Amino acid sequence: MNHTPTTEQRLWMYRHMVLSRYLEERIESLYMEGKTPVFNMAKGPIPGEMHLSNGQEPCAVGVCVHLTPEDIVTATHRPHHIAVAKGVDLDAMVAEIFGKATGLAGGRGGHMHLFDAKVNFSCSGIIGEGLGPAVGAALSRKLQGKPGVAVAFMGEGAANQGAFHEALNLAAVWQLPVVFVIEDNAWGISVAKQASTAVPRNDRRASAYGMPGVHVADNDVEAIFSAAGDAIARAREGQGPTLIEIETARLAGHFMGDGEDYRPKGEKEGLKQRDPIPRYRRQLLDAELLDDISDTDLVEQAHARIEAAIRFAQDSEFLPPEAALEMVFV
Amino acid sequence: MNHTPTTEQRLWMYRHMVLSRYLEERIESLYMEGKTPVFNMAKGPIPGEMHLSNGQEPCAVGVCVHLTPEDIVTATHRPHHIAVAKGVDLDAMVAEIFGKATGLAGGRGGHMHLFDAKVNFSCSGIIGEGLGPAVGAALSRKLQGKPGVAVAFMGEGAANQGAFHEALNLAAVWQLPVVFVIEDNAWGISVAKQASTAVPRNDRRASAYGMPGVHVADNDVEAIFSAAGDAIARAREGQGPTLIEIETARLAGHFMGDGEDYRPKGEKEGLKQRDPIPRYRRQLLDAELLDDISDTDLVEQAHARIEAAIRFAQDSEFLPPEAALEMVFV
Amino acid sequence: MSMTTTGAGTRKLTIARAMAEATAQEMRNDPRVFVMGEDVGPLGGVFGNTRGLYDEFGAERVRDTPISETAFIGAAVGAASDGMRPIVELMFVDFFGVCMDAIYNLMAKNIYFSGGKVKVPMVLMTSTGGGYSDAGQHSQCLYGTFAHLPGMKVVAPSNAYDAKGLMTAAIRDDNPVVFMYHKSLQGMGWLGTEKGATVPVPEESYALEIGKATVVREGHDVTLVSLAAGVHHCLRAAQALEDEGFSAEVVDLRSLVPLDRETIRASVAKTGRLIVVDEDYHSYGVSGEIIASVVEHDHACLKAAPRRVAYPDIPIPFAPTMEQWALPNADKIVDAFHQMMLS
Amino acid sequence: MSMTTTGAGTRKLTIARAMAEATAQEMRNDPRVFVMGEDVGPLGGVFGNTRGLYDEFGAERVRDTPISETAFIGAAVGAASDGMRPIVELMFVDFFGVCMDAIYNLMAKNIYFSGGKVKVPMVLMTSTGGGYSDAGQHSQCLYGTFAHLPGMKVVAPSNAYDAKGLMTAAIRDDNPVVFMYHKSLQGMGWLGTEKGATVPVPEESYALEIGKATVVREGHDVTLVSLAAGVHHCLRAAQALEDEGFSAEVVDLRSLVPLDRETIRASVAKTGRLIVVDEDYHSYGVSGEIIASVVEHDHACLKAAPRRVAYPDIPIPFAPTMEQWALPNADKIVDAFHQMMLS
Ligand SMILES: Cc1ncc(C[n+]2csc(CCOP(=O)(O)OP(=O)(O)O)c2C)c(N)n1
Ligand SMILES: Cc1ncc(C[n+]2csc(CCOP(=O)(O)OP(=O)(O)O)c2C)c(N)n1
Ligand SMILES: [Mg+2]
Ligand SMILES: [Mg+2]
Repeated sequence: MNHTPTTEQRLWMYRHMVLSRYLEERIESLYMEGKTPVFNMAKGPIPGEMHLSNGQEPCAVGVCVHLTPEDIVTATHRPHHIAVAKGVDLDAMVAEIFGKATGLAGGRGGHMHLFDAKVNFSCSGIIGEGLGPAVGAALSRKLQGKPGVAVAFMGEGAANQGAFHEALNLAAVWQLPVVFVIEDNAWGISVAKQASTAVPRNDRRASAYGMPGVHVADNDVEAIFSAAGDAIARAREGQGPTLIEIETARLAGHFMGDGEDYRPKGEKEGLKQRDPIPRYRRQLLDAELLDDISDTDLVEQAHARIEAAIRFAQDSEFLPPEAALEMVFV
Repeated sequence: MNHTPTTEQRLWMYRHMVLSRYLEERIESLYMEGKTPVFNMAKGPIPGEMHLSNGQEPCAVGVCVHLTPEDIVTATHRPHHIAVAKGVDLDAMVAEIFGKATGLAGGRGGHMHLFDAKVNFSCSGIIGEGLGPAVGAALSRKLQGKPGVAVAFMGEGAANQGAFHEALNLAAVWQLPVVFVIEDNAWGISVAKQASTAVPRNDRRASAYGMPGVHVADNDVEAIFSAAGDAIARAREGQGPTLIEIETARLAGHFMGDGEDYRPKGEKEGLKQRDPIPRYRRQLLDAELLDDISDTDLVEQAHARIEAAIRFAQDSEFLPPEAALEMVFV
Repeated sequence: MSMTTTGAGTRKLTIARAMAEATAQEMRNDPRVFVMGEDVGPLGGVFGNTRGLYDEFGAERVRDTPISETAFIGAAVGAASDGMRPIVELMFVDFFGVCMDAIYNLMAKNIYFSGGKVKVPMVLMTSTGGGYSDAGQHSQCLYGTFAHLPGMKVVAPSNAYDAKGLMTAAIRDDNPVVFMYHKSLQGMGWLGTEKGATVPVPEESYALEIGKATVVREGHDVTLVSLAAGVHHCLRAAQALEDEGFSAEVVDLRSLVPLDRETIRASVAKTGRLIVVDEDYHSYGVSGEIIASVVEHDHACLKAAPRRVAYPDIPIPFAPTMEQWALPNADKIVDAFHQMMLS
Repeated sequence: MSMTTTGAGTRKLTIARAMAEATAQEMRNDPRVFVMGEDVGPLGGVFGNTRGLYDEFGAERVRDTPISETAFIGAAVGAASDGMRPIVELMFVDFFGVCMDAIYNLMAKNIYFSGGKVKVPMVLMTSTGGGYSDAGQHSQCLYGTFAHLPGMKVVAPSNAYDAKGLMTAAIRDDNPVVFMYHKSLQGMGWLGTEKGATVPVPEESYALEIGKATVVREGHDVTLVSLAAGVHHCLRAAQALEDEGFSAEVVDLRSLVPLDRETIRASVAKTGRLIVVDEDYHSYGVSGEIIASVVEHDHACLKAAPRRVAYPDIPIPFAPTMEQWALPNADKIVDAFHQMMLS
């Protein structure tokens, strides 16, 4: 067991939370370019749906800090924080979000379809779709005798999709090195967890597959670190899959443009007051692992890195339109 | 709670087990007509796949004895015992199995697609497909304020299909009057339960939906009666769904023509020695609810009823072939 | 642009509003009608087509579901077979793969399997179409996919008048009807809006017969056949061609199943030229079917080879440059006509 | 009947055996190849196409799965993207509805979504076809359903020689290939056997190029286009027509994606007549696509209206009387030709 992060891990987690958050803040404002005064998804430099992960960074960093590039991650329609933590090439990722030739897929995928084979990262826009592939990647490693753990992220809404059940059962029957991570932000678009889910906590569903189920409360970075560390170590040691549910927070709308009228009054403000990034900053400051100067440094570096990625993306060309016809088959 | 069947219920269950068994024995031999010496599924008076339920009769009678025609049952690709116990019109059912005009669907459905709206029975050839409809029928009753419980039967193999998870969750979230009954015959075609299912017993999966899970061992008619009685009573009282797993036995191959080489040596012989029908007969004889004379009577009546149904089917015509074009839409 | 909106008043509605209005009217008249799906409740549907229903009819009859399409579409079939008339929403047609068994093996076949003794009066509403950079899992039309499989009616209106009439008809139908609404026609500001889809709609309830195509513009030089968003591309192309001195007839299919082959054939018999416009994938879909339906009836009616302006056989790319290039549009239709006249 | 089986020896195999042999040979050569599916292990596949593999390669490489198609097909995609070459079985194509998302949104699109940087070298084997009274959820072909959706190759052999060569090619392909094998051609005694499918097959490994149709019989009065079981109906019809003094050319498509339009067009250019034979549903499928592909290329090449002998747009009935009546067969093809000559 591996309950306490090292200083280096703590700072890594903090840094990647900041990086992810700043990336999203910038995407948020760039996304709105061309979409005012009348919001139209098709307009601006970043058209289409945009699912921000603000508030959910602890889930990404607390898990991915334990992973190497060889480990596999499948993420969701809300992928940025996880991509950042998994080490996806930031330039190519941002360029993909802009749809540019230099993007991960030359602009064919966009924000919901980020594939970086170098760090074994992928995501998809269909709820629960990443679970089977994570199981299969883990099987691949087992068959090849190669190291590697697969982590499948999903929202709490996905835990009611049939794919969840099938994938967890299969991973358990075959005792594969997979960790299933549920980011419980309490909402699936406008539907509250208790209106969609027959149990208050999805970690309880682990027993239906004879696998350990772990719950992490309160979006707590280090508690996530600890739970994920255990689960990933178990997987690496051949002890099979684990299910983790993390109580996290969606600080933005489901996607940009979401009016969020369905949220109870005051909920969002409350969540913002518990924003995990200032919380973790405070924790690190209190522990004297960070001071104002090093924090400012770290934040500035994050900003610089993101600005560079955005510049890279903005300066890149689009593929010629006919490139749409390529890469259907290789 | 309703643990002990009345004498009438006991005899009803025994009679329907006998009726179902005799039906299947007759179907078994009729099915083989035209299929010897070379077995070809397309040949004979009953072509196509044939899934016998010999050995699984306790599941059907122990549950359906609690039901009225208004209650809804959805069954599987192995439906005969359940159809018999639910009171499906025997003449029309056998005629459907023969593909005749007088069949439940004029021969359009066949053995895997038996629909008798009068007793709210249906079945299907796709694993897990009946679960959603059972939930929906239960919802329908709730919305209409009409009485009625829906029972969805499935095999233990179906408990690994995504539909299982989704349907159980939905029934639980909406607290609907549904009972999910798993007939665990230990095999899904050639795949043993332990090779497909991460937990030894599927009733444990009920906790993933916050519903009661009940296990019935040893194909025991009266234990099934008791468990189902409880569950159906709970459903009728608005207390929501229940999951029941019954240890039962597939005394025949998966379908007719199955070589069954995958079965461990002696397994089938062992199961046949525990054939639930002679067992229950013995139990009733011992309890002096039955004697040799009344048993012979009962068996003869069953035979007569089945022979009448078979004669009805055999004497019936086929629909004109062009009728294939009808009933796509009503 | 002459939209045949018989009986229309002057009040214009979007398709989203027209669908919601038809649903509300049926719900008022028939307690068996209810609505299920993801975010159809307080949110009013991601694409606005259940807006207002939750407030009027409450949570029992307008039910938000878990993300469990197999279960709730299967449940709709069970409820429909039990005497209810559910309207169920598959948020994007692109998600059909998680629940197609419930749709095509269950919803579409139970009437047949029961020899007509079980009815399945339900509506499956689903959004189609791209053009706003939602990429390959949120932009498809899949018209051909649904129309190919027997046992379900399939409609896809191009304007609010048809949408209301078809929605009413779909709800009243004892057979399952797949109601495909195109996002760019919904009149949701955030998706852009095809103005031509927002047309006068009578307040009172009315039903349009399912299975009738309509000639939305008459002409004699070429027949443009399309559905949903494609109809508007055709109308724009027809306008452009008129400016060049050609007269294009535009057929709005409205329904894919049943398919009104007579109306198409009659139009092509008149014009002698056929262009099919389809935002669904090119091969093995709507465009092939329409062309085949014409030539198998009369192989000599064509003065030129028929053409299709369809989505290429590629997943839908995110980048707007690529996506817009791949989508059908009026220019491509005009081009296709020019090439037809050259050859 | 002249089957173009270049290089064939004299040893005849069934399609089932040919598929298993190709698989075994690839598994011997390439440790990345493995097999997953329901009952593919000790049972050897319900349709015999994995027979012998479990004994030779063991439970790790020939894996029986739970009845969890979404999970194990999704897992195959994950394994393929991670460097393996899975062969995965969907027992009956009719079950596609429970797992189509994994197939068409995942397997078929990941190459594109990754800009070609992720390969998906996998084979999805699935059985098709009826004729033995297995009713509406176990007898479909669904060729059009799969061929319509971009991103996956689709093959459907009519004989064991092609089956082996296409299976080898499919396994070696870096793209996902859907391998549709028709039950009546498998050579499983209990399903009846189309004798013409069991042909000489070389022992050594060989691959056929995916995407090439083949003229299996030459003729000049009419082109009969089909695939899989339909090819044998066409060959019988051609024989019957020969007895009447007509000469029919038979094109075996072998592959639906890519579709070899050139071979079809060349044949029709020669014969001037076209009949498409398809056991899949009539509308919005293969038959429409083939006809459209011919006339959009040259609307004047036809001497008569093209015809289709396809499955009607109905769920497949159980009763053998109704099913046999609905299925394509040689008589219907001969009839279609007669009507063509009359009109
Ligand atoms: C199979 C499927 N059904 C529905 C959707 C539409 N959809 C996109 S995101 C979403 C909510 C997901 O909720 P959750 O899993 O909790 O993730 P979150 O958005 O909260 O991160 C829904 C319903 C989808 N993409 N895929
Ligand atoms: C979705 C789906 N997958 C696979 C099949 C093929 N199949 C038919 S019966 C069966 C085994 C079912 O096992 P179980 O649920 O235990 O029922 P049993 O046959 O033992 O009664 C399988 C795999 C199917 N009909 N549907
Ligand atoms: Mg959520
Ligand atoms: Mg079983």
